[in-house]
Amino acid sequence: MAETINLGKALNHGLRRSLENDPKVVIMGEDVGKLGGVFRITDGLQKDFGENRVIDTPLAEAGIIGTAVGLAIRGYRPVCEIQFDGFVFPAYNQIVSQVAKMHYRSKGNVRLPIVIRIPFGGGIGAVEHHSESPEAYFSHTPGLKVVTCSNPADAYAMIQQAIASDDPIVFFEPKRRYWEKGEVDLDLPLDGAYPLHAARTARPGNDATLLAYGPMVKVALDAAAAAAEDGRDLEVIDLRSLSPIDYPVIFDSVKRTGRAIVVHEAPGNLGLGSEIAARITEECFYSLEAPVLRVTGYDIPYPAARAEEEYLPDLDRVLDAVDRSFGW
Amino acid sequence: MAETINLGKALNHGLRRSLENDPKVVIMGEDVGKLGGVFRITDGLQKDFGENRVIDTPLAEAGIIGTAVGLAIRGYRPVCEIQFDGFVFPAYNQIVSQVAKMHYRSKGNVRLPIVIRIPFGGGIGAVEHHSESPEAYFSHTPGLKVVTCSNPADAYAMIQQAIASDDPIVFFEPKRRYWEKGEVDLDLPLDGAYPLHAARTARPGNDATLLAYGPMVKVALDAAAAAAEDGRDLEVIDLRSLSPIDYPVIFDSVKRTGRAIVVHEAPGNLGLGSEIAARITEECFYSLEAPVLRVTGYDIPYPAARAEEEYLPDLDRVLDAVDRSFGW
Amino acid sequence: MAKGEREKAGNDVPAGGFVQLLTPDGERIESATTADGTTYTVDFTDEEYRELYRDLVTVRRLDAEAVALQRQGELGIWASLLGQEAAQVGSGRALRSQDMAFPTYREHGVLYCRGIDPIMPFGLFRGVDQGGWDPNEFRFNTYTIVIGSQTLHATGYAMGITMDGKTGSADGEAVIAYFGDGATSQGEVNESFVWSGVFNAPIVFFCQNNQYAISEPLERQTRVPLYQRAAGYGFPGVRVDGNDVLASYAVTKAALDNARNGQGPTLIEAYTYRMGAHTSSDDPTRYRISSEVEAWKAKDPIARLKAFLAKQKVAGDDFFGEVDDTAGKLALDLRERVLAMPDPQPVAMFDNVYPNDSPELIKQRKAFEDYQASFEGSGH
Amino acid sequence: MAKGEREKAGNDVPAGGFVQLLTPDGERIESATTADGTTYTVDFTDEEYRELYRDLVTVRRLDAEAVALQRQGELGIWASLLGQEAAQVGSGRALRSQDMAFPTYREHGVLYCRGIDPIMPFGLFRGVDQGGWDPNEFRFNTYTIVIGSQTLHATGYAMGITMDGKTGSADGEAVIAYFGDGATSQGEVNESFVWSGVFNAPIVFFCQNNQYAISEPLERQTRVPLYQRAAGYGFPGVRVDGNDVLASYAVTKAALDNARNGQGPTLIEAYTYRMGAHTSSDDPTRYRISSEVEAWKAKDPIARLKAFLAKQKVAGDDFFGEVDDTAGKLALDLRERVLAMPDPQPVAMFDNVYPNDSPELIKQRKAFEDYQASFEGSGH
Ligand SMILES: Cc1ncc(C[n+]2csc(CCOP(=O)(O)OP(=O)(O)O)c2C)c(N)n1
Ligand SMILES: Cc1ncc(C[n+]2csc(CCOP(=O)(O)OP(=O)(O)O)c2C)c(N)n1
Ligand SMILES: [Mg+2]
Ligand SMILES: [Mg+2]
Repeated sequence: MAETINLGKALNHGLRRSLENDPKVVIMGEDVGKLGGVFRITDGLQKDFGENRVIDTPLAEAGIIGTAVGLAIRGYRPVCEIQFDGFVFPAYNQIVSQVAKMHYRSKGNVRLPIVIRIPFGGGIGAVEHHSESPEAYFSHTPGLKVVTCSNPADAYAMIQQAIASDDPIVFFEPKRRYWEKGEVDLDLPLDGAYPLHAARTARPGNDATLLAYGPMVKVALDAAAAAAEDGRDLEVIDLRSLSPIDYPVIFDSVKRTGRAIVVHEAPGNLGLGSEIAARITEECFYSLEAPVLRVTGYDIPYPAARAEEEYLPDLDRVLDAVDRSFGW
Repeated sequence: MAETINLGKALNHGLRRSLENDPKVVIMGEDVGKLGGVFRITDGLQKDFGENRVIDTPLAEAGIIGTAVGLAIRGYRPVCEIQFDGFVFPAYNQIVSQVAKMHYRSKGNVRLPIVIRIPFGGGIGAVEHHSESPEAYFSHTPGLKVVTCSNPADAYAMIQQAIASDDPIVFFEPKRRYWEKGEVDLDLPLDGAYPLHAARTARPGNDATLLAYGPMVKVALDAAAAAAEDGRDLEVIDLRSLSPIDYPVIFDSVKRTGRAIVVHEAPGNLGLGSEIAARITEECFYSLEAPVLRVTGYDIPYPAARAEEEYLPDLDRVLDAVDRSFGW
Repeated sequence: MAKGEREKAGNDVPAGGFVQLLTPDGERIESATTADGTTYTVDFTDEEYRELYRDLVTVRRLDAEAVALQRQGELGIWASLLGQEAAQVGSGRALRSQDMAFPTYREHGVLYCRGIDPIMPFGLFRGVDQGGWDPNEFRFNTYTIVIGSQTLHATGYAMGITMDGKTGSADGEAVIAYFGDGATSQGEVNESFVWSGVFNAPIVFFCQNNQYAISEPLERQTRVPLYQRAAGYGFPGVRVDGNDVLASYAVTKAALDNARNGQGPTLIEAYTYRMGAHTSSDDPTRYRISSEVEAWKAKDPIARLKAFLAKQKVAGDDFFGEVDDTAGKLALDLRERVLAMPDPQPVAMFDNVYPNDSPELIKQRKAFEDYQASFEGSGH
Repeated sequence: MAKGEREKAGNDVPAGGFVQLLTPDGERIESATTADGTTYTVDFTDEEYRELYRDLVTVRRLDAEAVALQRQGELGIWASLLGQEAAQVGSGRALRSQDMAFPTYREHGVLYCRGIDPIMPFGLFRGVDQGGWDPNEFRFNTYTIVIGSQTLHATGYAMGITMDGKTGSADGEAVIAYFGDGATSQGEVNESFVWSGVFNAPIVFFCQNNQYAISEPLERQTRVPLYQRAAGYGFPGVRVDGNDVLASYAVTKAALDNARNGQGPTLIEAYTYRMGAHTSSDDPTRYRISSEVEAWKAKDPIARLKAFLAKQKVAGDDFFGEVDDTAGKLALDLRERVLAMPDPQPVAMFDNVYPNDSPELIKQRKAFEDYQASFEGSGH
């Protein structure tokens, strides 16, 4: 049954199906129960699955992740909601030193099939701590996998795949895209779904490769559409998985196009673009017509809402980078 | 008065001088008082400056950094010791969302001249959490500055400069070099000291550029010495400042040599090498004879002590990368 | 803990009681004595009573204006203090000029009592800045959004007071740290209790238990009254009727005086209710029933003081009318000034990242300016 | 809280008292009743008394062997339990097979009582691995080094017990979380108190207050007894003589039974002393005086049980000698097996990063193997 729903609702459907399919799946977080989460991603789930499956927790992120670890040792599959990107840090110790390391420490004896859902990124006019892009902190951490979705169909499949995976996964949700709609096949069998850790060519092209993820995929696609009017045929790759990154797809593309531009909201310095640029250069050295360019947030704290439009990568900045690449 | 002392003692002297010069400087942390710290870096300081200047704190890293913020608002200059790299994460929330952002948030009204000292890196045969290299987590964070020293003279000057700076600074100490000796001018006036955020050419050379910091500078210098026997003249740059990075020095060098290899212990994926490689490629695109190569820790949790020798970059791995660069 | 001197607790009194000096129907209780033998009272002049009333009305009126501004799209978000005026004005007025306050994002009433221009936090909520001011100038820290973090800052600041030798006398300095019931679950808040106990810090922890953390009722944070948390850290905890401005004042003043005198920390639980939404983004009808809100309306902090003033003939309709008018004018003035707040210059986002700036950032700022300039005249 | 039934506390009793059933000189106290009216006692057969003695001697002997191995360079580090045997054996033996334990890095005695091969943690301390085993097989989690983190894992696990419907009867399951006095300052530990109270989790918090966190004495963590922390979170706290194996057993057993019966959490403070260094890397002479250590020697947990057994003629020199011999043999066997532990294959460091591995890591592993192979035959 294909339905046109928004990304937030797609996540809600995905969570619901995971709760239905596996009695060990539990959702936990602040306000996820009666309220259904501040973004309503868990709307209606506590009502239908009860307080033991959808747990309103005390206001403590370390507690959410730390108890999720214990629940996972007990055999549960916790799906933890962090209310906003900037509020994940009280849990950072548990995530980096426990969630990421317990499988390694225990020689594989302990599996922690924990999903940490984090609405991330800006563009919603919010106050401090509500618009950050902390993905690099997690991608840099061995033992964690990191994914993000850019559209409703992916959101629906990927959240279920993440929950079904035995790896601990940080699942970044592009909060400003929660309300964007797309067609979703709600009957899609998980086996048939596109692999969780595979990148996807969102738009094929031959002249340059745009690499984006989460909220920036739309920006990249818009830029590619605009460039097409100028006769430039840009390929857009939606990374989907931020750790591991699906490099073969990237290298294939860049070897064809000779140019790559990475787009993300996070500060450029040590953002994902830096690793991707370094890897592309290592693997495609003789194919590159220009250095890999990056269009990113600046190396400043996320600014006040009324300045965010200038902070966030947009179509113009992407096209500017494309121009620079061609002009190299 | 020049003395030959080890790096740990140099830090101790530097801290002492800072305590002497400014009554607002306070040292705080676990076991920093009577014990003088588990590495004895604060040895004797509580005895000489009293319990109000050198404070044994409760066992809580968030508490250490959070109260340091309050002390800084009150006009103090706290120097916080985190006992080991892997124990900084309970304080991560305070560091990333408060220490890094309060100056920005307050439009410059609040200065937080806080130094966070972290012994980092491996090579000492320790158990889990005692050998990590978390510098990228901090370098990626706007609002923080990050430095590290590689030798006693730098240790002595840089710790004083960091304390004197109004910027919040994460100061990484190469713990396995604590016992390595070097000559230190204890009378060195701070004004005359090499700038805190400047990189330094540790060994000039023409054929390729090795970029290293902290504990890996010695490895890079050893590699350069070995390469010299094979007729290869390697330049070694000690980065010293990890945020900001002193790029002009790097670019000058790489434009001359055409080859660069970054060496660090932290996992390669999104380690500092990735940003440095990306930047070098952007700035020196037409000078590069080969992609910037990286010799780093693997993308795994720090392994058991008896495997660390194979995990850590060493002379052979650096020379192997040099060979690969020349063979590109 | 006893509710005033009354033998039996009314149904407005929570199990375990609280300190109350003014009942919901405006009856003045002479003094209230807690289980540990501490007696609280206030001794206000008529003028002082009236000024408290003015404060309450004013902060509610300004808050209402902010709610309206938000609804009209002039603020990105607003966290209303509706219902918590007495807790904020009572504690805020108990502060002495040398004391230092660490607020959350909801302490507009305390801010007002500190004599600070009420427009100050509007930069944050309008999105033109992040609310920055000089904490030391106003002795009022910037708003803190990450739940609980400010309690550690407050503790460190209080440690600094001790280190400066500024406690131990009636002129000593003290700190007050504000936080909510939800915040009591955060590790950092509990660490601030640990530290304050160990260092005997001159601090008052002022917890406004407004019964909710967004949608979550108090039971999600604790199964015993919050004020009882303090004993396990070695300092006293006291619960006060947070809708009673007199009791809130008395309890806070006593705790601050203890702190400034070198007697260390106190935890105050101000038992109150968030009458509005958590913030303008919230829809409380999803998680609480209107009868609960109605019940709390009957305990309104302003109505009871008004009833008391009227009964005691301390003030009459003239005064009440004048207060409303003056508050209304203040609110309109505030509105105008909020609307006039200039949008930030985009390039200013590069300012103040570091006290000493950074060459990398200077380069980025320059590139940004060049890029912006490239659009000039292009109609962009 | 009373010390047994004795009217006056001896000078071995901390202010506030503790539950004691066996005095330092081996005098058996029939039962001990705490201030809240709970009475603790034990009813052991002679054989059970003897086996407790054997446990104490054995875990001390194995620990001593580990200390020796470390000194000889065979271990990277060792965290000795010397002095804490009674707290660990008492609580460890109180666990039922279905219960789950979450240790720190020092619970070798508890591990032994769970029937686990004592060699298990040596992988960690020798540096050949990170001490990994299957927590569910042994109902004993891996050692946790980051202070306090395991208390949240234990709480979550205990929540899972409730969700599985495995509480509410005498056969229910319970969790025990171990941690030290220093750990009580960590935010995460206090959060585990919050959660356990709110969810009425079937958990026993077992704090071994060995008076030190490395060099820092208890006063750096609290100014009131630690067991008092519990009340503020809504569950009971009790202090027990941690050098008394009988009392440690009785108090832990009662708390575990309460938990398994659905009565929620308990905090136990086992008042004891770290007789040795913090770890083999530590030099305690820098921060504590020998007279303090001497005073605690007089409260030795093993000597008192031995004195009791001898006085009661439950055991004699034959038995004591046999226990020593058997423990000694176990220790030598342990030593041999530790020395025989193979070093890890370097390439194994790439294993178990993820349950599902990662293509990037597979590539790195391959490159590593190729690189290693390139040295083969090169004499490297
Ligand atoms: C660390 C953190 N987690 C989550 C949030 C999101 N959040 C904002 S306010 C709030 C509830 C706070 O409740 P309480 O402490 O009772 O204060 P109140 O808003 O009721 O005044 C939450 C969960 C946050 N700001 N910080
Ligand atoms: C988060 C963290 N900070 C610091 C350390 C270093 N450290 C190891 S043990 C210890 C003291 C622990 O004291 P306590 O909790 O009393 O346990 P004990 O060692 O006395 O059994 C410290 C500070 C750590 N392991 N984890
Ligand atoms: Mg609240
Ligand atoms: Mg201890």
